[in-house]
Amino acid sequence: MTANPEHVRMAEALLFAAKEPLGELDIAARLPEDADIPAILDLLHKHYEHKGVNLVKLAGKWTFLTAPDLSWLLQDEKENTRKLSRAALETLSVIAYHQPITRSEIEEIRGVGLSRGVMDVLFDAGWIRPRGRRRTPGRPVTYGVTQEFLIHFGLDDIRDLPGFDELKAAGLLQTEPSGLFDDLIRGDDAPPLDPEEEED
Amino acid sequence: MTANPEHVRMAEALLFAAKEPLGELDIAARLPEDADIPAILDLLHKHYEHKGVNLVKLAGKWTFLTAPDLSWLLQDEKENTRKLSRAALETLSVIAYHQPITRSEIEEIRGVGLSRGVMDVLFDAGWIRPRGRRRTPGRPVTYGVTQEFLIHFGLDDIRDLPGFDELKAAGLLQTEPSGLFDDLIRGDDAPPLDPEEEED
Amino acid sequence: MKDNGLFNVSDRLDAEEAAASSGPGLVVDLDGYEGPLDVLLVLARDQKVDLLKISILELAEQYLAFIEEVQKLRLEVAADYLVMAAWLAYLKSRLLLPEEPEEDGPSGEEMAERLAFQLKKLEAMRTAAEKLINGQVTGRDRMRRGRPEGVKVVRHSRYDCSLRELLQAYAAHKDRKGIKNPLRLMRNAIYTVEAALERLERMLGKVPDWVDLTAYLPKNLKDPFSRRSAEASTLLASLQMVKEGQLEVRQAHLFGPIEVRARREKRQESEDE
Repeated sequence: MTANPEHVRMAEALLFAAKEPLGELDIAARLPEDADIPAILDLLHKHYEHKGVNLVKLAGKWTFLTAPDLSWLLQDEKENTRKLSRAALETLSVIAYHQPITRSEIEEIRGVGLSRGVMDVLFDAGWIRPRGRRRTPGRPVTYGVTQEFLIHFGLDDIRDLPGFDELKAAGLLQTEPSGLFDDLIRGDDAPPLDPEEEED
Repeated sequence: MTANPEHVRMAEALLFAAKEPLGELDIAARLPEDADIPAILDLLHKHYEHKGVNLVKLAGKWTFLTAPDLSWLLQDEKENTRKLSRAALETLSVIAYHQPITRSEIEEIRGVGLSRGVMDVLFDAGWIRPRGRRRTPGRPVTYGVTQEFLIHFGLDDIRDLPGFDELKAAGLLQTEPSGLFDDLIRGDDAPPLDPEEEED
Repeated sequence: MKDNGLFNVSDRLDAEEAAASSGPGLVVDLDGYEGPLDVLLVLARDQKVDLLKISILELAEQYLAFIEEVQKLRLEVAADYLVMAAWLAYLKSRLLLPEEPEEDGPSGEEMAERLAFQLKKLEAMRTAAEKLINGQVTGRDRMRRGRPEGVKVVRHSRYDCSLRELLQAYAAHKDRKGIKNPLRLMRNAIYTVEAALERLERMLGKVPDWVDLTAYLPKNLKDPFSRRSAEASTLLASLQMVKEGQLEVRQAHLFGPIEVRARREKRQESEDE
């Protein structure tokens, strides 16, 4: 550990003033060449570990955030913010779990048409972005979530989204999924399902 | 000094998260009743004194700002502030040092009429505000500077203006008209003005 | 009046000083000045003494010469410059002539002092403005936090939504829609009909007689969901193979075990393939 205290001060100021989380390369680019970035970040991380703000790594980048146990302090004046509509919330979750996904795939999954406003709201919130195009007829645009999405929801990686079983275990699913094979297994007289129907 | 470490963490989180400087009352309102706010602030102030980020008192309120010696490092984070014209900057200084001051007193000190645009720019920036009316014929409006002015220019109090005490001691901050060109312009003695101001 | 940049104040003053020191006769463009007091201040600086000690007489002469020069060049001179010229000419005469004791108003000396004081005040404000703008400006010299969470309003989330809400929305939606739209994340757990078919075809040749269908299930399925999926897919695969004439299937009694075996005539063929 050879973190020069002056370099630590610089990194601290940079991370504090930055409008976005900073990657180690971003910090290295602004500090003197001989600065030992990992040692500096390690030191800062440890230093702020038990403070009111912590230095945390989000989406592979570093930023100061209020200590999670103190977030309630900042909450009671959040009422100015708007709630997402149910449609927007559901669309956002579908995109997060299925990205990259096209508009028509979202509609297919949700079983309803997507009104223009819903995507606008999600774009406005800075949570979704166009990712590319499907190599299918019409080359439809695919969508995915943004880094801001990860930061907002405190995820380091999209793969950190809980899987289905975890959702169930966390009580987020009130009922068991209506089983795919229940009929088949319980009763012989049930009509066999066409497997192609389930695989979208 | 009886600053509870948990209270210190809470104040630290609040001050980091706040978008505007926080007054001691603002902080007290969110901390447990038994929190010793001055002791907490004193402790935080000392703790951050030599760091990349300092706890600073602006306009009587507290905020974290990057250390002044590191400004060279943070060129990219500079906020885009509108450049003030020389006339606007000079007018702003005259108002700050002489407040409360009327429009015609500003003109007298600067020796030139005040174009409408100048005051507009200062109002727009949120740096000046009407303070009241003079108890003189015509009851002219007086102007003063705002809290945002103090915050923007890094001042805790109006007395922290550069050279304020010396200028005041030298009598250079009086707003009484010099009566200089009266003989020529008005030809007769102007009625003696009562400099006392009436706060609306 | 010209609007010079906020940070150019000192440049501007330097330029004025340079111009002023090269003699008033050369500085004839009034556009650069903010009124007669501004001209006087620039001229006064030429004397390089404390403004309270300058020679107002000299200053008055300089100003009058300056205005005369401007007029010679037929440049338009605003009225206030001329008023100042008239006033200075008057002051000059008061200063030069012996004071008459019975005269009203302030003496020439007093007027000169007041003028010097007013110049001093203006200069003080110019210096102050410069110091103010060269001080520690918040957002320029000292930065605020770049991403404040906000105690009042949360800037980074104009739309408020917690992870829990997001997950709940997904789970609820999933629940509502049932299995018609399987989750992609479930697919790993699903034992597909294709996989069951492949496994059944591969293993069939190795077992000569009736065998419980469950024997063909993969052995490594711990998760009950995956196991049920495998059971169903294997049954579907067996029915498919019956349809293709590769397999025979029987069930001795209701809810009894389902047994399968390869059709004898087909066994040979499938081995050849």
